Amino acid sequence: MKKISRRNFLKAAGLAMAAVGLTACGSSSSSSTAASAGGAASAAPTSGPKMGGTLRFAYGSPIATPGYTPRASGNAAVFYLNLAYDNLFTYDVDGNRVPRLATEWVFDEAEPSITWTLREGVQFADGEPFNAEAVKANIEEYQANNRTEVANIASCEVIDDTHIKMVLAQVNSSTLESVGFFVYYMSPKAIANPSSLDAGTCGTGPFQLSEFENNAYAIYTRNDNYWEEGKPYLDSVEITVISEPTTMSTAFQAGEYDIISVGDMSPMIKQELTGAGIYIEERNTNGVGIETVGLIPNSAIDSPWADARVRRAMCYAIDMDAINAAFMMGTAQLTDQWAVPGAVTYNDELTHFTYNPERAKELLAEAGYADGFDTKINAISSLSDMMTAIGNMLTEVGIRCQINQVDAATQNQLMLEGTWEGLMPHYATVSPDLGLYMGRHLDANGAYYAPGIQHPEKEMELLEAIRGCVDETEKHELEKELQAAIYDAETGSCLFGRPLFINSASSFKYDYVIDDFSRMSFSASWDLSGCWLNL
Amino acid sequence: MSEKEKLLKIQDLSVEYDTEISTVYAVNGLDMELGYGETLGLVGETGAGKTSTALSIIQLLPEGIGFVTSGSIQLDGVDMLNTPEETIRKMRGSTVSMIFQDPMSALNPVMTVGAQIMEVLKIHHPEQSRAQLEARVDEMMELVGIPAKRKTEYPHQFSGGMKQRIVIAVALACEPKLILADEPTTALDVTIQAQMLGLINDLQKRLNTAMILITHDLGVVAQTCEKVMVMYAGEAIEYGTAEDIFETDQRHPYTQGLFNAIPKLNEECDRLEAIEGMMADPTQKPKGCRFADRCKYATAECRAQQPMRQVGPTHYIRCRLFDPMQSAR
Amino acid sequence: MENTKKKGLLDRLKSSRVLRVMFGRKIIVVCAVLILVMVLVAIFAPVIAPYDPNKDDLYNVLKGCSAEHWLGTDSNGRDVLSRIIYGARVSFTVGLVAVLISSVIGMALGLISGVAGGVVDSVIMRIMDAMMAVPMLILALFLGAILGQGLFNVCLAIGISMVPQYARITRGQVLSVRNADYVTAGTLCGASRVRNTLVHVFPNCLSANIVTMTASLGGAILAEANLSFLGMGISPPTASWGAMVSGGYKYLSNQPVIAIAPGIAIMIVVLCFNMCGDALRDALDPKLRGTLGNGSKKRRKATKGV
Amino acid sequence: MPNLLKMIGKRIVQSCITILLVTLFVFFLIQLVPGNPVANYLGASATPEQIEYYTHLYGYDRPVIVQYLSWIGGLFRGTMGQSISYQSEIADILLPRLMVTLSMVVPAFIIGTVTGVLLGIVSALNRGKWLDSVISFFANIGVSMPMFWLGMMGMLVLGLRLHWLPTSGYVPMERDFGQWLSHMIMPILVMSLGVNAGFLRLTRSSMLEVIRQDYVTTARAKGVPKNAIIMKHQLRNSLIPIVTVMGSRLGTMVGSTVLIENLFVIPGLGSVMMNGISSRDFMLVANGVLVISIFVALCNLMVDILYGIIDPRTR
Repeated sequence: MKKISRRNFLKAAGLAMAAVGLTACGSSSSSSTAASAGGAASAAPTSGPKMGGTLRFAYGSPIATPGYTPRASGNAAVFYLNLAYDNLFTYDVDGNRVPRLATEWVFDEAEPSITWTLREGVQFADGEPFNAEAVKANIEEYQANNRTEVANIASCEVIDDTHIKMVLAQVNSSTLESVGFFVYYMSPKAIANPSSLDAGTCGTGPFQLSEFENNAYAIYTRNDNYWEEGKPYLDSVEITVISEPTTMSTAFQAGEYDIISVGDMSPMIKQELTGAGIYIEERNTNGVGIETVGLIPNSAIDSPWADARVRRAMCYAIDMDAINAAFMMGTAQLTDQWAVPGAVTYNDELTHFTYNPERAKELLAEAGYADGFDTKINAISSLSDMMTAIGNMLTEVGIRCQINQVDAATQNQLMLEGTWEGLMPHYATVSPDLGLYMGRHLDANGAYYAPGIQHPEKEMELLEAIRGCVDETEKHELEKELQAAIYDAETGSCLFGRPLFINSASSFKYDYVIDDFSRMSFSASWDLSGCWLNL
Repeated sequence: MSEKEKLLKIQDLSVEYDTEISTVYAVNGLDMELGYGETLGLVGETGAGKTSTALSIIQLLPEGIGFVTSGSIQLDGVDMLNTPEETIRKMRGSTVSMIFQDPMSALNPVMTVGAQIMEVLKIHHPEQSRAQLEARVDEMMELVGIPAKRKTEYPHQFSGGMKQRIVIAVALACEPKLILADEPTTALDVTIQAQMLGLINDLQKRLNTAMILITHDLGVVAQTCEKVMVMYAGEAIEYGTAEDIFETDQRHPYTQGLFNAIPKLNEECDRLEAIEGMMADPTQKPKGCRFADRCKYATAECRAQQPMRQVGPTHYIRCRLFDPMQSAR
Repeated sequence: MENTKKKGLLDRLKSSRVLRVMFGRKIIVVCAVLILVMVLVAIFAPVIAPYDPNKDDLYNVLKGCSAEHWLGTDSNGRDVLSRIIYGARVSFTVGLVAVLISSVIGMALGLISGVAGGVVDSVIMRIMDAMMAVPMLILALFLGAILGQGLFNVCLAIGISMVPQYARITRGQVLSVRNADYVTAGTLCGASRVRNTLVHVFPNCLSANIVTMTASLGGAILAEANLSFLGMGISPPTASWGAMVSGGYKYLSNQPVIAIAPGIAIMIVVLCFNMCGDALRDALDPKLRGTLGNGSKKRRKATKGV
Repeated sequence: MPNLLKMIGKRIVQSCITILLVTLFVFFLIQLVPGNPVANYLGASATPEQIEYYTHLYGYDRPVIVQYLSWIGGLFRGTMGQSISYQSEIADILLPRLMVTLSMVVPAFIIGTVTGVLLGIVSALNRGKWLDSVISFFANIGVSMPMFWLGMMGMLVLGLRLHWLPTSGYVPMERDFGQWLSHMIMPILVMSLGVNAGFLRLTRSSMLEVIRQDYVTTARAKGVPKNAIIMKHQLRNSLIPIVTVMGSRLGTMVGSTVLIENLFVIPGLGSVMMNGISSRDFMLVANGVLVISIFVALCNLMVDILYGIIDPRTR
């Protein structure tokens, strides 16, 4: 899972999908609004779905291996994988688990194990049956590829065709999601012959890959073996990879695509598309699998940033309203902790940070930096304008920032090794399971940023407690406690610096594209099985 | 001689060059006459206006830069300055042709030599068949002493002397009435020079072609020319038959200077006598004798315009030292 | 002749054929004046620019052209005109420094190669060949990735990628003068090889290199823009024209002026450098002498003449 | 002719040495680029074990010289190695993309060269007149614009405002030729403009230089008509310096595809190189540079042959 939910390299990768939500209209609750869809789009068509047609889809992120799923990584992959493959369960718009290839599952804390009941009558695209043996083969394939999602599975026991038990190495409340959501099942025949998956797919999804040019385009055609009756409606889907949002929006407006989806679309473009009136923005508001962008100081190396007061000073010095107004047309949803406001893990009782440069100066003086200090902001080019503005704000209070523009790969290297100097953009998946998502960053052994921050005892103890806790309510309380320990404006350790805003991935489509957004959930990826063209 | 018999008649010719930064007065009020079959040596140092004179005769002054600003040129009865370009073009190569100084660059490097001879024939004898023309090419090549089978070769495959032979073949192919030979031997080494002059002279006699031989080498002139004109800074300063120039004690001080600069084997001489000073600034309009600045006989009188004075029956000098009356021998 | 010695430097420059030829053409004068104006603008940017180029105004972003902001404001609410004015500094710096780096290294390598000959020559020239086999932009991209961002690093990346052309030109010139009489004469007089190279050979390589330098000023400015477009340019917030164009690309459909204006600035500067470079080449090239007659003045004579 | 063959042989040997040097150069230089291909591929959440596993899988843990030798060895066995970011054999990635790039570069080059040479001739023949000034002015502007900026302006005007052409994207020729063409017109025109302006200036100055050559005067002295002088004497000689720079111009064009392909979203060599650099896929980049330098060497070879045909002196 680590792989999947982590943003990997380029700008778009992550967010593209992430979140369909939340963004542009600033809907404030994470799970109350129905999934997707601005007005007309969700208005039920008067007649039934029309069969056939080709959907021209411009997508922001490429995938290297659309066929062999254990090698697919990054949020972007979820979009491609959903077209051709299925997972055991998915999340609905409210964040609830919904059966897909599994109809039921039982988590046994005592053993510990998970037992799955599989859907009957499902066939892979090559006609192979989907059964417990197939699941076992896939889990083992993932393990052979060193995937962390399946690392906690000690063994798989096939009970019968439709039942399989996975024995876990240790109790971990996150394993259910890892295995149920992040493993995509390939035909055992294809696994035996992996080269067949180099430029093709063989899964149970609504479409299968028929033509593929890495980082350029992918053409999916209808899977006649698809298990949901009558679906999919489309004959084919042509996906064109366009990583530059301007180019994409330009082409979209010129009518070259029916629907587009990109991670870091500029608010200006969004406003333009929204303003045009003929395009419909799709957004997901369930808050599952979305990402925040923040600014994380390196507190592990000896520098002013090792002092929590300095980190808090930084949080006070940033005027997020101004940033929002300038860079997101005031439409971004803001947050100040590891959650979307309103989410079950969001702690509304802690002291929030406000824009207060005087307080920032006081804190700096307390920490012994009354005259300020020099530091850096490492930014990739897509964020450099915003980082420049933030740098100016920090410089105002005495944290004199120099912008160090690095490319994505260098940034990746820096966060992996924890050797960045000063501040760096921080991408955090803020799905509710803090043990899983924050753990990756907070755990001293966590891969992401972990070597660059301190690991205070209090936070570490809370993290362990959350991981071992299976009771949902109790877990949420612990999670809120952890939020306060880190994000409280008076006492917090501010290990992750300042979360700035929730990333605003967006899709826009023409009104003739109609979809029920089947499986619209994590990272805004739905499978297009319910999509049709009202032409 | 009556007007009719003259092949070339130049009167009061002036040529100017406009460059980016100044105007150069290359030829100033030049008069010249040449009969059919005659050979004239045009002598002078670099920049004296010899080449400009030749180029204005064939009307090939550099376009947009060199202009004839006054005078007239009659060639074979045609007024070269007031005749349509097309007519003049047809005269080039057939009535008048030119041999350039540097055979290395005078031939198109990407055409075979045969084709280059053929080209001039084809233009002026379009009525002839290909075979006839080919035969003529062969003939011309043999005439200048190159085996005809080498006509398919390119210029770079020939030595300098051979190239000049080809240039001569091109110039003579249509048997023109006048050849303008612009220092045809300067770029060649001495042994070949003599050969080449012999060849030109020989062919010229055979075809009864008139020639203007431009050179700064008095020896060459003595060898080949019947008439000599010495030019200095755009003006003719001395004009006469070869004997007038070579076998006389009446010489323009400049001409005398030229002679003094030739080493003589029979005289003890430590050092050659060079002409002091530099040539007059060509960007200034002439006033008076242009040689005055360098002339040891110069007086204030020399600053006035000097006319050509006849000092012998066929001998003219532009210098106040010579009294025209006195010369009537 | 003697008079020239008494004339001041300015007079000699005026009488210098090269300059007179160059500035004999009005368009070149215009270009030179434009360059001069831009250089002055760059130097006096703090005086001229209406605003601080790096001053944010986050509540006033992406405004179109107005009386306060002639070219509008950018994504951070900064004044586009002021940034263009300051951007001239970056462009000229990159142009000059990159050209200086490339010409110094290139000429040194060319001299060594040409004078030393033999193995040294082969090694240097093979390396230059290898560098030339990789398109300049890709080479610069490569070097940019290694060196990282920042003004000097960008200059260095561009400079190094342009080294081979100078090395080749210089070597060619060295070879053509190496055996000239005056060089041989120097050797015969007992001048050391180094001295001989510097005193006799080197000056003869200069004119060809100066032409290349003038021409590649524009090239270096374009290269900086290209690198910026590919995200390997100068770090923000420094105003650079290339970065402004690529930053403005995001707003192409609504506020095209943000991308158009710096692009035009690049075009004008590069155009001026190219024109002057061409004119300088023509003026220095003895083979081209006389082809650029200002015929217009004397057209009347032409009619009479022909 | 045997001379020509000999010269070609010599050139091939020289090119091979150059290409070998390029590979050496690139391979070792690229190690200096900060960043790690495996970490990039796996994303920052990778565990040290995963990184180790993939580093070993791709052989990045071997000494650089061993990696280099095994790469070169692989080339002789017909494999370019595995791309980590594309997860496939590199030849399978690069060759189709090279074709895409060539389908853009070659027409652009031909259009640019032909129009450039023609306009250069027109300009030279009218030198000093208004037509010359107009042509020269536009040629100078053409070489002074940043290519990507020109592309943007094209997108803005032809795509966004006038809707005459698609703004970006690529459709394979074999799928739909009309679509391919409509997507390629703008990139091809933008690329050809740079070449066009360059060749125009070169042709003009080359023509002007040839005009003053003695052999042209000789031809005029022969009475050759003006048009024949232009066609038979001037043009062919003027072409010599033009042919000389063709190879390097083509190389420069291939380089500038990095810009154009990124701007217009064309899956060619330039965009794959850019992806390779940004994902630190060193093997991909090294092979990309190799392909480009081989292409450039081939172009230069063709130029040499063409040169031999046009200029008999080199035969």
